[in-house]
Amino acid sequence: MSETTEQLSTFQAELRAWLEENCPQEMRDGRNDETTICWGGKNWNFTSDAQRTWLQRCVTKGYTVPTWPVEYGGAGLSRDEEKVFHAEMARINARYPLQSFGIWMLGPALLHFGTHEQKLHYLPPIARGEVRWCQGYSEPGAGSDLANVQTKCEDKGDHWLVNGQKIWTSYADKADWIFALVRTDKDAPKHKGISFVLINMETEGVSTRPIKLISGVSPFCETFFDDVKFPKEQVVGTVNRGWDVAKYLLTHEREMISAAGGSMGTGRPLGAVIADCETGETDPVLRGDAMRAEVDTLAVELTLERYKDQAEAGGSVGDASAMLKYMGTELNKRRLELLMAAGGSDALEWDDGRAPNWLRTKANSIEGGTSEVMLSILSKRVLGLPG
Amino acid sequence: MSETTEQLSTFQAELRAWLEENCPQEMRDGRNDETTICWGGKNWNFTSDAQRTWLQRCVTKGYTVPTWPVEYGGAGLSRDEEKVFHAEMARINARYPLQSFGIWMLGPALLHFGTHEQKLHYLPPIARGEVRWCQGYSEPGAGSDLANVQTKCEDKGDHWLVNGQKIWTSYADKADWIFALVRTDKDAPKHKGISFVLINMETEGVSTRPIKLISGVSPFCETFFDDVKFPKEQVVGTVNRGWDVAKYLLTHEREMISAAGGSMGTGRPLGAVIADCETGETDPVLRGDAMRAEVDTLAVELTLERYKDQAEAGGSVGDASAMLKYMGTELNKRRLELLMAAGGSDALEWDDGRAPNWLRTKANSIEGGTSEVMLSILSKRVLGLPG
Amino acid sequence: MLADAARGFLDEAAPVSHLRRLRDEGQTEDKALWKAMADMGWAGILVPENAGGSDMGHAAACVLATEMGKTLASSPFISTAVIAATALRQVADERANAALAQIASGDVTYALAVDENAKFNPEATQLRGDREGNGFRLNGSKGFVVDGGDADRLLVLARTGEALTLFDLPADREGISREAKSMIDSRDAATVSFADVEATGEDVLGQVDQAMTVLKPAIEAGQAALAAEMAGVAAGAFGMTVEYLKERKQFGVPIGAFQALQHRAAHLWCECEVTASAILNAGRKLDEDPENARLAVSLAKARATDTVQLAVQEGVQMHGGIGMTDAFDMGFYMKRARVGAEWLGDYGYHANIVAQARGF
Amino acid sequence: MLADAARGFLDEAAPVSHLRRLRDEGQTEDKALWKAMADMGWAGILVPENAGGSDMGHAAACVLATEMGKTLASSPFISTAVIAATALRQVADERANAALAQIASGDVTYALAVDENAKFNPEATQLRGDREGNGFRLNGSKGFVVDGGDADRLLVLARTGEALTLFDLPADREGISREAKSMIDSRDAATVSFADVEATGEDVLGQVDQAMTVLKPAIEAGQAALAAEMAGVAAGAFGMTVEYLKERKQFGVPIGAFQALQHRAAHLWCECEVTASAILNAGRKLDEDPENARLAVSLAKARATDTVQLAVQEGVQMHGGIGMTDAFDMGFYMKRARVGAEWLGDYGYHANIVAQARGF
Repeated sequence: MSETTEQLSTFQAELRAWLEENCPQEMRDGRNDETTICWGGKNWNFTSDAQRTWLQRCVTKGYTVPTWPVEYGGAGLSRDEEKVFHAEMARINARYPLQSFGIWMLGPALLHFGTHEQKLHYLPPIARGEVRWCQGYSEPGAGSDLANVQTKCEDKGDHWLVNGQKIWTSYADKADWIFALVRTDKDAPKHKGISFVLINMETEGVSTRPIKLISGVSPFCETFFDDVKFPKEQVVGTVNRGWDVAKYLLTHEREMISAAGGSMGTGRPLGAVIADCETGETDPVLRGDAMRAEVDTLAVELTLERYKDQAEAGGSVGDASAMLKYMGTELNKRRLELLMAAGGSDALEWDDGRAPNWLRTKANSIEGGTSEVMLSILSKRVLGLPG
Repeated sequence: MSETTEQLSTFQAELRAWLEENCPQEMRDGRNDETTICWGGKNWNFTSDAQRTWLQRCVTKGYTVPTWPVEYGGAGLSRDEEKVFHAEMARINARYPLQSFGIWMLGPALLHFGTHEQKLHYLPPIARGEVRWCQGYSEPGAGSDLANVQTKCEDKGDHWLVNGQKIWTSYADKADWIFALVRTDKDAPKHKGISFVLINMETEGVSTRPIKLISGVSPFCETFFDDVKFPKEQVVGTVNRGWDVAKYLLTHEREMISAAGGSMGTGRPLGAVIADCETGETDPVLRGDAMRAEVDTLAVELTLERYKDQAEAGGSVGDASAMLKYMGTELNKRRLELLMAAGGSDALEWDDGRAPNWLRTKANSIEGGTSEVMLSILSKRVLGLPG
Repeated sequence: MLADAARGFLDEAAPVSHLRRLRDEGQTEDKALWKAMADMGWAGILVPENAGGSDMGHAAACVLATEMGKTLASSPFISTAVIAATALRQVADERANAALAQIASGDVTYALAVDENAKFNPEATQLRGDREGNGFRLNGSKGFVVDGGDADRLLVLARTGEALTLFDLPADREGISREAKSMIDSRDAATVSFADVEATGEDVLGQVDQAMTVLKPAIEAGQAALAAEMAGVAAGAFGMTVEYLKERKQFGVPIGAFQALQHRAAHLWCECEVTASAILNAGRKLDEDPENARLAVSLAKARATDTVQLAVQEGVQMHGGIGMTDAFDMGFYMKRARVGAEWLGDYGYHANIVAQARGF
Repeated sequence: MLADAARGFLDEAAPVSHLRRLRDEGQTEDKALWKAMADMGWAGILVPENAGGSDMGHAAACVLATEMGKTLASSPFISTAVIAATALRQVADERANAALAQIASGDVTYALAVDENAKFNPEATQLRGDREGNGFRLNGSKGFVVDGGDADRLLVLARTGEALTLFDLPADREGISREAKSMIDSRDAATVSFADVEATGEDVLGQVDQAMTVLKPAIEAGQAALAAEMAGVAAGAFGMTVEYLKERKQFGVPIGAFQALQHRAAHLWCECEVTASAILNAGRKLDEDPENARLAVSLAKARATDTVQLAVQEGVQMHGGIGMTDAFDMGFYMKRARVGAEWLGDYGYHANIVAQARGF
């Protein structure tokens, strides 16, 4: 897995040349917000020709999922190459060509738990941005207790039959497929009767209803399963052992939400925004808080890199990923509060665009496990405190 | 209880004149730290003639305990007069003539629970600074659980016999008497077998050992009772109902520790110290934090006044005094951290004098009930949260 | 007593659902509600009795503002009944008294047009009031004019040479154009432009070049009332949160039994209590010693700004997913808190005044 | 591996009780301990192999400093093995190599004499180094010279006209007088006075008027190692605290079962982890790209300062009464943390460098 410095230099030079030639100018503004993200999927409407072109070119090189094996649509990059990749992308402020829950979550789960057939079947369409996935974990009233799965999934011999309801399913109304936790054994202990299943959203009996958030947008839905039938083979891992997959995925989800911290919001460095603020230079409270936030941001980003290195080196990150989730999301909330303060009354208008981003961050420390759940995980599993 | 504005003005004018004539210049430096406090007691060594004179003059007017009834050595001031008294004292930066646990704690307890004979016997010597009291609440290993009293007190017919050990008894090695919680019924439920007793420290079998703190000083002791006999009448309130007295006193202790917040440390306003600091004007972190601390200090002081007004008006403060304790002591820790930061390397030398005050504040949020206990009290008794 | 009466009325006439309905209908104003408030004497709470007011003072105005904050009642109370009334009282001539009577009756509403940039800074006013003949010609624009979209009249701060002058103009004066903004708190705020607006000496409130004589007390009164409203917003959010902690079950027990949440809730309660003291003090000081109320007012606004931010942030977090949904009311509190934090000076602005008053 | 070996040695040879014994005996120095450290190659960790060092680099020095922080081991490691060695390496002439060899062998210790006021600010140096004949005459004084009471040699920053020059002087040079201070952390720090101290061109480290060429990398190395030590102090205090949370019972259960304490402990652990990343990064950057390590070093020092304060404050509070007693070790951690917070630049100093490097 480890290249010589020379090999890395060659890779870097080639990549830089490729990016220079292939990344459209319009895609070099470093933006990464709700209005510019390319989510892909069957019904995706590209916001520009440049967005389409950029995706297509990256797909040919495997750069939508750079670390995935080549046979599944990736570029097969090592950890060191991945760092170079991200550094070169950042150097020209390139947008991500594609983002999706398929990349962040289902992909890693399938790579770890899936059969070879499943990988071949599901991964390449994700890498190409052809199929958009959503996740079905939470259920109404269950809150932080993700294992409290009531959605019933019965073995009907030649197919599964599922009935129930999920909530907080991100973009379920725009997704092609859903990966979900369902209860396949109601008599087993809470964590032992859950399976991790894959369902086409076009299947009869699946319906969604968007939930409007305080930020005015609706990234989440309620999703209903009403006598939904689906094939037996659409289970990842062992039947009734879906909690193992879920736990593994939660780790990835935590990292994802945490990683989003650095680039969310306006995309501009915090300091630049504060510097622009009328009172930023003279108000010691705002400036002092911004300095603190900048220090913490850089250190949290370094921590994310360190953990990735550790994972690459074979060390398990495991429960400690709860730290990344906790620190990343809490920090992100602080950052967006500061951006709002720096914006003064201008930022209070919906049209200004800052407010939705600010409000959206409030969900970061709730979705994918609340900060309180993260702290409890750390206290019990990492620190070994009783109870 | 309520005077006319005119009466108050007269009182103010007279007081001002009296202070002008009677408060020695040396006592007008506003200091209130370990080296300048007058604690009184049988073995008290006045640090200066001025300290002695100031105490004696105040005693004649009842100004050591201005709100106590005149017959018990006080000046019988109303709440409004008391405000005037403190304002006039502050105006000339007068030191308190006398401070003691007798004034802060035993006095209020006796005024509320004592018999007339007990009041006449114990209160005037406190007011005159002739007897110094300490408190015996905590026991080794009991920590925050003050009702976990193991010190055994047996009824021997014509006297009590006490055996056991107290810890965190403030200045027990310098005190003449101790008020203590002892277990008079070992079979009763935890809170129902405790009595509140008064013991002369010169009694045979009483001994003390100072505990050295991280600040280098020893304001606390361990106190041992080894077959100590004392008269039957030296119980405050009803036998086995000492917890009622203790609870009442805890309220006073909380206010006392909280009130100490404003004047602890160097006695100079925080802002003045920050302004003097080399980088105070230019370091936005230090200046911003100092601004925040100043805002919070003023608001906490206003809150203390508000609660005193409420108590005077007959409203019970009760459990909410836990708020004063919590906010006051946590704020005081913050303030002293800032004073240390403003002092830079100068403040790191013992001789400088700032460090002991800083370290001493760390005990504020532990003694008299930890911050955690205060928050639990508030959450259960004021907010009514379960558990 | 005043608080209890106000609470009774507001729970009935202006609960959060009232603001939600206005928002969903694209409205920012409910004339009937303001009329009802006027009938109870709220519009005239700072208007002298001889002008038809109830003249109950700033402490009472703060009590009302706190209650309005608890239910997020939408009205021009602070702009009209507090700021404009206080400004007009500084003048107290016949014309001002007539204007005060119109405020007390609820017939006329006001907005304060001061801000020109993203941060509150009256001294930096650039809107020009050039002398012309016996009058003035106003040119420039004002942003973040709270209640300015619906107001009948505007108090406009203008630069007249080196000095500042305050004008009291009808909002429909020729040359004035208003653009209502879509604000996150679903309340009224506008950008107001002035193109060759003619004003006479009659339109000047107080003396020419002496705006601050009239404006300073008015702004301080507004800041105190806004602080009080924010304390109410904090109390409203906190109340919802404590209820939720008692009701909501997770892992089989009420989440209010979890000690980490208990301690955070208790801490928040402490912050609310301490802020309440600062509010009470500001109201009292404005009534008893208005010349020297600057520190007390800034202390109240700083504390309230800080406390309400904590209250709404803990409110959303402790409610979990539901706290994030538009269908739930907590978001309304969070958005109003954000607007309240900026209007009439943010935390740093007021903390700096406190620091200066304390000698650093 | 290095960390494990260091931990084994320090737990044995320099646990907190060692510092306590030194303090109780009125000592700040243990020559035998420093000799033992030198024998393990620690004194020469930044000394080139040809000068008898182990030359393991800054990342390794930070690992050692962290371990020393965990047990509060008292030694001139940062002053001598990190700061002085780094300064001497910038020169790398024969004389400097000889001095490096003496450092590596543990025979000579150094202290850095820079501060003149209560806050770290090398550029504000006033101590005069007036040219005289071929040499200089030094007059002035330095405060907070860490390890300066016991050091054999002093690196002295002096103002030579408009510029600054760094001198490397024996501590017993005529005209130098030292006053050891009683410091809260029970470690060595002194005030050093210079009265007509003569220095030759030989005594100048690097070039005349070019102090920063030599001093900047030395100070950065020292800041990184100090940050690492502070991370170790935090880890030491945190370790004690977590153990206590598991052992100590209150109201019948281990206090570590109380969720409020659990969450605070977990939060503190997160802070320690994040700071550890900044320390690792600073050491690596100093080894790989020392010209551009400024941001990385200040980031590490700022984070470590913040984290260690939280760790010792929570440490004392969570231990309750026992945490306040001198008989218990937590107080030593708190006092060392306070000194570490000030030495070589406090939080605001380094946060400001970070902000400037990030363009604001």
